[in-house]
Amino acid sequence: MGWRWFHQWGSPRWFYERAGRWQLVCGRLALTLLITGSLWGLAFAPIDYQQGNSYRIIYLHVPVAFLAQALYAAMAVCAVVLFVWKMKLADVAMQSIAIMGFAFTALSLISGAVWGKPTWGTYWVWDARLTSMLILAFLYLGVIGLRAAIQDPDQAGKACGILVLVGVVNLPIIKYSVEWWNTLHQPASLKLTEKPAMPASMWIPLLINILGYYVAAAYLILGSMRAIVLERERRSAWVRELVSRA
Amino acid sequence: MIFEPIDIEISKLSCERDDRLLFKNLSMTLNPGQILRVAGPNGAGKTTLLRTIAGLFDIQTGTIRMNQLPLKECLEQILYIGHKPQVTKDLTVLDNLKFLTGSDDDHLKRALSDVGLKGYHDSLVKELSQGQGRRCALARLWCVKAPIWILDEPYTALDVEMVKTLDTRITWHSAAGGICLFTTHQPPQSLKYTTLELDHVT
Amino acid sequence: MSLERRMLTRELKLNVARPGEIFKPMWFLILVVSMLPLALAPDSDLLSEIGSAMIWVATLLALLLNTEHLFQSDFSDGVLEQWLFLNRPLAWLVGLKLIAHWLFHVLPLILITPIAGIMLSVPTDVLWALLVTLVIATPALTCFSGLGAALTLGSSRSGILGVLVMMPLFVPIVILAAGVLIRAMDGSDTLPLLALLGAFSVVAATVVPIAVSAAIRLNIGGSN
Amino acid sequence: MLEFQFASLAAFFEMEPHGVYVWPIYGLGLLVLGGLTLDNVRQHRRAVRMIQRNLEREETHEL
Repeated sequence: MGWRWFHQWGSPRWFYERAGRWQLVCGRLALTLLITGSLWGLAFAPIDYQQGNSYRIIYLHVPVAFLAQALYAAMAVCAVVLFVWKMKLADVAMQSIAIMGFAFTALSLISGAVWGKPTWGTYWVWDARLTSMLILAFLYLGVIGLRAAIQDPDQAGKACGILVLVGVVNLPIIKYSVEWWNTLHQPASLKLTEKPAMPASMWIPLLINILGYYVAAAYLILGSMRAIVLERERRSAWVRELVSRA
Repeated sequence: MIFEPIDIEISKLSCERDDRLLFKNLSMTLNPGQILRVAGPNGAGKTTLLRTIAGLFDIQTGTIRMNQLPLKECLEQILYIGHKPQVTKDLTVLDNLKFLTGSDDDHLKRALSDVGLKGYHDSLVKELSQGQGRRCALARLWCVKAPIWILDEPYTALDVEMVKTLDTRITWHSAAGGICLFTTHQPPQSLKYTTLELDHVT
Repeated sequence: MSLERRMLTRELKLNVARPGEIFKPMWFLILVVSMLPLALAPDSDLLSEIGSAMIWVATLLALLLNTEHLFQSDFSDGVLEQWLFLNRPLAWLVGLKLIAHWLFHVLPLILITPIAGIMLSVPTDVLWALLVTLVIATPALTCFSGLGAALTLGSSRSGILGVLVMMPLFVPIVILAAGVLIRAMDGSDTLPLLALLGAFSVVAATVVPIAVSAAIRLNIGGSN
Repeated sequence: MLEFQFASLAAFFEMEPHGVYVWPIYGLGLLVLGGLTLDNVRQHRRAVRMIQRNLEREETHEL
């Protein structure tokens, strides 16, 4: 019964048309959430009595760091879908996610470093979480670089898929080894399983922003996927028709 | 030596490469003893077709079966010789063949004298001329027991005499019940074969 | 002669024919190690403290440079595609190739690390620990860098991309090896960490060849 | 709960003493999100233009 739904995802045309609408919804939602969350976090959330105003960076840093890690997992899911069901759209998603993932990883590294300066007095320490984030950035870069080096898009997609799968198996090992190597970082400020220690006026905007960045990532990924689908399907009849109508 | 009867059944094979449709709904059956020349202009997909039948390219749509079995299970029945040299320059002629065929020295030396490389078994491949290197690669036809031969441009860089020797070898192979697929731009004179024109497939 | 023996004999003969491929990484290792005192200071206390870590990193780099073109010549000669007709799983053949590579290229590299150790006045017991970690960890390193080599096989302008792509995956191995060296320096028990490293190598050696074979098949399917 | 935490708008932008750290990061965040959005639009437009050019070329070819 689910097969028709599944086959639709295999159709680039179906995706291209729907994704345009989803993108619109995601874009508006993300804009609303991010403006609300960021303004709230910057202007209305109470000041942290230990860190002062510099803590307001978490309203960007924490969501972006979450995303950076989640996107790698998403990429691995795409790789599995690509290999098991040979769905070309999964490869397109992998290509988009790699770029977005790297952008968010870099953003989380930079925001973390800048937050570190007033908080710990240094931009960079070799602690576990910073280090594993840096390695995550290298993993994303590898996927992007590998795709750029191989001309044929199908082949590049499969090669990246292999790399992503090997990477995702290694990711927990890397994380544990880096943690074992160094555990100086303060414990996570927001855990999904337990009630955060922050007052509600602090964590509600954070939650809004986390949601906002996730939706923004969806918006960006859909947009980039649409462009890639159009380029890859340039010879197909539906793309020609679509372009000549425009 | 007579081969067990083997046939290749190709049905509805289509292939697209770099956005170009190379062949579409190609169906044919190759029977024991058949010699098939795949012909067509440059870029018609001759190499792609041969490599697909050899299992080197994934089948995009359609099926290929050998004796009713899927292609992947029958790869050891195939001898494929492509454009690339298929020999390692830094090894001797004999070592190259020994690795690829697993035959013993006497057998290989006999094969080498059949292709006119008698006494060359100890030479490194890089010391040979281009034509001799090609002969070395083709020497596998004289010592492998695979019933299906897939030869991409086997006549390139061969002199008249070697062309004749190769024709004879292919004829024997066919007489023993083997199948041979090949491509060439110089149609061999002394060989009876059927032709598949790739441009007329669609 | 069995295919496995044929494969290993072929590798042996190839390496005899190209001895430079074995010596270049050794040369590189010794060069890097001799650059360190020049860049730092000829102070032997300082050198002996960081020497073992330095040798480890230098060996890692030498190994990577050496493994980068593991399949390249067989691929461009068209010998690699003949592997598919050899009546054995491709992953098994890849595993044999990796074993041969480790025996003929990596092991000689490890065997000259004592010379590097003497140059950097590394204490003898640390040197032993260094040798043991290298022997235990290099199979995993070889497998991963082999994967990098296989993934970038089809692209002509890949450069050292294969190395760059695989580098993050080396992190756990480097960390564990560093742990062994630190413990060896204080004289505490290194066995648990060595066992962990060994487990890593065993798992890598069984799983990675499958990924390598997928990458090779992919590149054969893409070349004309 | 929703109480403006700063004495004045100027103090908000000043964000004593960490404004120099906080504001550039939010600026960078905006730049990244905006840049990626623009890049998507640009890439999409480029794809459309390329396909249009191909179509035109084919038409002239047929004539």
